[in-house]
Amino acid sequence: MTRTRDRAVPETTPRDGRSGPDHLALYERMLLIRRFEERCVELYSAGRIRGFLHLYIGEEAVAVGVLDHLRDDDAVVATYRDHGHALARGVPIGPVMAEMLGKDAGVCRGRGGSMHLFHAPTRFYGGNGIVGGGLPLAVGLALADRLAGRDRVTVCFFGEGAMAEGEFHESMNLAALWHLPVLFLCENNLYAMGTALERSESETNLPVKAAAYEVPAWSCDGMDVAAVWEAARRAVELVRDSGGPVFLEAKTYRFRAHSMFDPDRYRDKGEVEHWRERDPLLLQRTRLLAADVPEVELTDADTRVSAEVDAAVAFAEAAGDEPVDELLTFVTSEGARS
Amino acid sequence: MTRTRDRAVPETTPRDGRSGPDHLALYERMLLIRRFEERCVELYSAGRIRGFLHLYIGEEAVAVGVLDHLRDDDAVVATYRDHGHALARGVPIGPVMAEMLGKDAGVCRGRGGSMHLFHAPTRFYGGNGIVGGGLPLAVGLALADRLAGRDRVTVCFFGEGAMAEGEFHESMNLAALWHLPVLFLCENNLYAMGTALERSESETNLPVKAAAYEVPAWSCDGMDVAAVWEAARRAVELVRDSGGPVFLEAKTYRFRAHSMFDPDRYRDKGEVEHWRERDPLLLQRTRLLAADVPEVELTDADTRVSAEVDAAVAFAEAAGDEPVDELLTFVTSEGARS
Amino acid sequence: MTATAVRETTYREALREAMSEAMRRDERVFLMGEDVGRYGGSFGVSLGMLEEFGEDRVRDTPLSESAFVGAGIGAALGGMRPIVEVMTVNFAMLAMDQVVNTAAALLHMSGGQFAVPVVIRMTTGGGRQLAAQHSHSLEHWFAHVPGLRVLAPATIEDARHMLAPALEDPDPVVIAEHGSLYNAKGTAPEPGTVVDIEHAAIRRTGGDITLVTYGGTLGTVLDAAEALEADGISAEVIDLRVLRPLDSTAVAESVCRTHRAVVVDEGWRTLGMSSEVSARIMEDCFYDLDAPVGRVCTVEVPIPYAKHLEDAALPSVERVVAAVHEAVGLHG
Amino acid sequence: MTATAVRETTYREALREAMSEAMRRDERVFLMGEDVGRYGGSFGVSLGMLEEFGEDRVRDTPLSESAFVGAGIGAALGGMRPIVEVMTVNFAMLAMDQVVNTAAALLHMSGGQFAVPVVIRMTTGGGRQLAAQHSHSLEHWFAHVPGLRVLAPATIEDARHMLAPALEDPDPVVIAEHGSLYNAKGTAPEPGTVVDIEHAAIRRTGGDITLVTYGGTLGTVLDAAEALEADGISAEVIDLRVLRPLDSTAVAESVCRTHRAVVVDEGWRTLGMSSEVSARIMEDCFYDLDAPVGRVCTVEVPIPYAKHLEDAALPSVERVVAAVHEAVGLHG
Ligand SMILES: Cc1ncc(C[n+]2csc(CCOP(=O)(O)OP(=O)(O)O)c2C)c(N)n1
Ligand SMILES: Cc1ncc(C[n+]2csc(CCOP(=O)(O)OP(=O)(O)O)c2C)c(N)n1
Ligand SMILES: [Mg+2]
Ligand SMILES: [Mg+2]
Repeated sequence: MTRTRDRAVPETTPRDGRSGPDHLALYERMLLIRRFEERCVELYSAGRIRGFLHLYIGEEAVAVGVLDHLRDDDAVVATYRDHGHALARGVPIGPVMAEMLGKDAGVCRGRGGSMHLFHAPTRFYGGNGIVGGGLPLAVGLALADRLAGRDRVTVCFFGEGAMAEGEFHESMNLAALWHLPVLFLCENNLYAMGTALERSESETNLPVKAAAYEVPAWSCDGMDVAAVWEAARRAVELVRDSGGPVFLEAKTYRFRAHSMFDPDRYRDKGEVEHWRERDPLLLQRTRLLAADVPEVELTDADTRVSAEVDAAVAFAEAAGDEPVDELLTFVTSEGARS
Repeated sequence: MTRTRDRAVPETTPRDGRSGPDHLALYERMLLIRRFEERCVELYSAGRIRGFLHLYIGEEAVAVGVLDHLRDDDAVVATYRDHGHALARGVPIGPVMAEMLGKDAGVCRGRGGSMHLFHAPTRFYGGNGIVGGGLPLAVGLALADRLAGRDRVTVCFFGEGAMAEGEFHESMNLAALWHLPVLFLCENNLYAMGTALERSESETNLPVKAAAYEVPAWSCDGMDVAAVWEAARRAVELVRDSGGPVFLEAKTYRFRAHSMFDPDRYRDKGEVEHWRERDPLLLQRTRLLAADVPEVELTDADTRVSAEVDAAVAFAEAAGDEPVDELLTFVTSEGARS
Repeated sequence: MTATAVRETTYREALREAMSEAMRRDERVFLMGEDVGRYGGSFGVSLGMLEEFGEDRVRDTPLSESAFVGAGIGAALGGMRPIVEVMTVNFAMLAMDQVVNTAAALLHMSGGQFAVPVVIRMTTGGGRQLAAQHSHSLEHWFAHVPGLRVLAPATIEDARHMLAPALEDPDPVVIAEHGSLYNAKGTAPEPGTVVDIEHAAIRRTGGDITLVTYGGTLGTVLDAAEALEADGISAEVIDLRVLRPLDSTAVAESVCRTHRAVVVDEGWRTLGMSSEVSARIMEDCFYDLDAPVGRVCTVEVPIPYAKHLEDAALPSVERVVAAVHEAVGLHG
Repeated sequence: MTATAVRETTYREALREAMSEAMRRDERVFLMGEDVGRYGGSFGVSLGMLEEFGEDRVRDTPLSESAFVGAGIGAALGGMRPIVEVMTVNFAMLAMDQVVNTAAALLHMSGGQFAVPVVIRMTTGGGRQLAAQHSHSLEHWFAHVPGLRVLAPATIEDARHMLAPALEDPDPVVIAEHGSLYNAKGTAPEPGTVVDIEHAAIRRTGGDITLVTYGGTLGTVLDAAEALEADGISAEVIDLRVLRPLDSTAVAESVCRTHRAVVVDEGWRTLGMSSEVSARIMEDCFYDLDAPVGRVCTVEVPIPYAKHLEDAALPSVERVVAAVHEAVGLHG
């Protein structure tokens, strides 16, 4: 964990009494995301999923490690690469898969698709197709909490590419200036589509950028779910206790192309292979086995997860289409209005 | 001069062989701006100037101290508070005054007015009414120089309030990433309209913000023209030599309200009085007298300047209006086109 | 002065009263924007409100249009009822993405889960010699976008009473206030006045031609109607009031009666409000029209500073009168 | 294959050839935008150009739409001829201020001193299940703004040959390329082909009705015209090509001949391209019109992801045919 600013990050044990993460549970959650997305690739190839599909494969440790620390009443803002965040947040997998297929049983009735998962019961605010677009939203959610005197936390995920957008700057400044409880969670996977970090930012040490807003900022190994879990625990606690923002960078990597349309010409095969050696599932599996967790428990987890994904696909496939005559419903709250 | 980053700012004597500024010339140029704007206030009260009028009074040392270092082929980008920059750059005063009055002899034929002074012969690119709007423009001008292999410098003036805009962030990053010859010149007069710096920025040490882009950054006393001159000399030389950007903060103050519409309710009278004691004209006058410059030279300067302003007003008043049937000229280069 | 006595007020004060009333009534309502607090609002609209409501609820923002508009949207999602002031429509372009891609789209895109009850106010229009960058009339860009409601109060009554229903609207509402109206004086509306944010209003009845307008050009059009009276032409004047959803019914009802129409607005002609109104009249009243619908808009030029050039660019009584003469003269 | 042999190409390749040719011919021309270099362009348009021209002239930018569009404007002022790619019109909203307040206004505002020869390319439109935020058709917002020229190449020929005159234009030009056209196949234009960027084109002649469209819906409209032939209706199809300045003359000439018109575009109906075209037809052809001008546009809804819903939202052959039937049936 690279600390950037000389700030008091409490070196405490978890507030909720847990002495550490439930490593097997984290493993299983990551596996669920992995299997879910592998199935999405199949469904995409079969033409069942269309449009843009941005896979989170390789980055699972981030969403899982971070979101384990949220309370039910906390909020999450994600990006178009949002399946991992949705599943880690506990958005029900069946309706998520139905959304991927554009079905009426989808979390958004099939209107949002892969990039726009929303789920009010878990306070999951998307799913945003505009890079950086979710940042001001997170600031506003936190502002509402501040004004209402609530100690809720809003976690906002974004890629390192988004940090070049003006909205990153404006949002960091607002959150810091108004001391709002936002966890800015940068998933630094080194590329924004085909643009490597060093071609996107003059300062590639990202916490330095956040610290320039007087926001406490540090980094963690985003491939190791335990490292993420620990870094995020402190971050979430600091946000909740101080009521102010924190910036956490998770250094991670996407194993797949940017989207299904991306021929992935800009990365070296060797680089990808190198990172695959640090596959978060592999690392966690190794950790579990080293801690004498019987292999069968891992196999069981895989079985459970596969069954869950199967059920989700079955649920989604069985679902209907939203009737076309509901196209105009919810353009406004009163329904159709021209 | 507060240095922020540990960078090699050359501690050299001026490249052009000058051992130091011509203090009397700087004084006279500041005085010209002061008298010009005092006359503008009168003309505004008389209804001869309309719209927004943003006065530079109190900040004269900045434009004068900085622009003394530019070559003819360098470029300037300013803000709506641009009379000082235009005059310090050498935009002819008559056509500037004519522009204030909306006359056809104005630098922009009376179409731009106070906020939009432009002048191609001196490469003076405005005059921008959108806070932060000139920053990307400056980056682009510098990019053109880089691509053409020219060693020109582009100076971009903006207020501390503009630093909250996303465009500041995007522009700093681009200039640093592409190593472009822009001098980012922040005129920190502590207020953006009625918003004090500490209500606008979480980090009020402004060079720290610039340094987060890996841009060399420092501050100077913006009330002392000699301090500005020296700080800007190094900044301009560094930009020209390195080909990359520099950020310079001039700590200054506006003695008048934000614009003629501003009742100036948000500032303490005492604060304004305190700053008036450091009036750049007063400081420079004191310096000159202390250096045994005969008082008559200062009086002569005032006489010359007043005559220049009188002549400008006479020129402007004598000028005609652009014919209404030319309204559509220059909407596009081919002239009127609907 | 008793409660029922006639009271003079201004458009500016009416807006302020509306905001103050809303904030007294509902603690979820707050105001934020550049210089709404200590400065008192760049056009003085919120003067004194900081003192009454404190800096949490009259919140000065940095110059960060995209982020504070987005924060308003987020705060609305978080249960508040924000009034976001974007100073002027000129700067609202910087926040366009948040309004279009988040505020307007969220409810539908989320399948009905997330409504965004935010109110976004801004000054619009020219006429004060503020030159090209500060004189835009772009409120019709918002009126293009499904999911938004766009209001243009042209009267003191609307300035005073459109805000309450706008805040009650569960969806995003954009309010465009023409800058030259702030000093408009008039009688304060009766207490208890209620206005809707659905319908256009007939501001003057007439039988020969329908003049359709809104916001800053209502005064120009009423003056033109007055002048036309002298020529024996009786003009009906419709104030659209609501730019989205457009009350085509009111327009059609009038035009089908008068058989002629001229649309007046301060935007550029091509693809401005007048083009839509004209197209709708064509659709709704084709067989009742005696002449093509006329349009009087701002000349297609970045609005110049010089007064004589700005005057030449903006819609004027003379140009409205001339357009009416043309419409009436043709097959009259 | 000899130089004169018929050569197959795609819209995408045509754009690439146009850019490469321009860059070979004029060293002031360079391309910049998100992922134009190493990625090869988000839609593959600039694939291979980095290799030929190097990273200075095929310049990948960070995600900073406002700054790099503004930098393009600045570079144009500095003597270059930049082609700025903004990936899609959806993200162009973030750069709107630079385009409207600087690129479009500078020449006039500076009294003729500073022309801005920048070309800004972007993908537009829906139809690929990209949902609400990635399916906008907002090119008409640019077409509203004096000082800009706005092009919408709908054919391979225009994709190949509109760029050269756009780069020769001393003023800012926006080019909107419909995303569903990139894969369109066809014959490469003859070498030496020159197209103008002033006029609309008649893509199909007919005598019963004029169908006006542009860009992504040209194919739909041509298909509809084909289908109408079977019903005995002969439709003329006009491709606007240039959205600003609008070639009203070509439209009027046709409509005055056919007496009927339907305008088709993929924007939302209210305040979209069709409203202006309809209003102009009213102005130019009122006495020649036999029926009100019809409009077929995208249903006013944030475009949904699900295919059946997206299909229902977008203009279709069926809806065009129905609108024509209505126009022809009425007082036919
Ligand atoms: C404002 C905006 N510009 C461009 C795009 C196109 N785009 C989509 S994702 C992406 C890369 C974003 O990279 P990063 O923020 O690092 O996230 P990652 O995809 O790596 O998770 C780009 C350029 C967009 N969606 N929004
Ligand atoms: C984008 C934008 N937002 C708001 C405004 C209104 N405005 C004009 S000047 C100003 C304050 C700018 O302050 P600063 O950058 O510090 O410059 P100063 O006026 O102090 O020189 C504001 C808010 C504007 N012109 N442009
Ligand atoms: Mg990334
Ligand atoms: Mg300031």
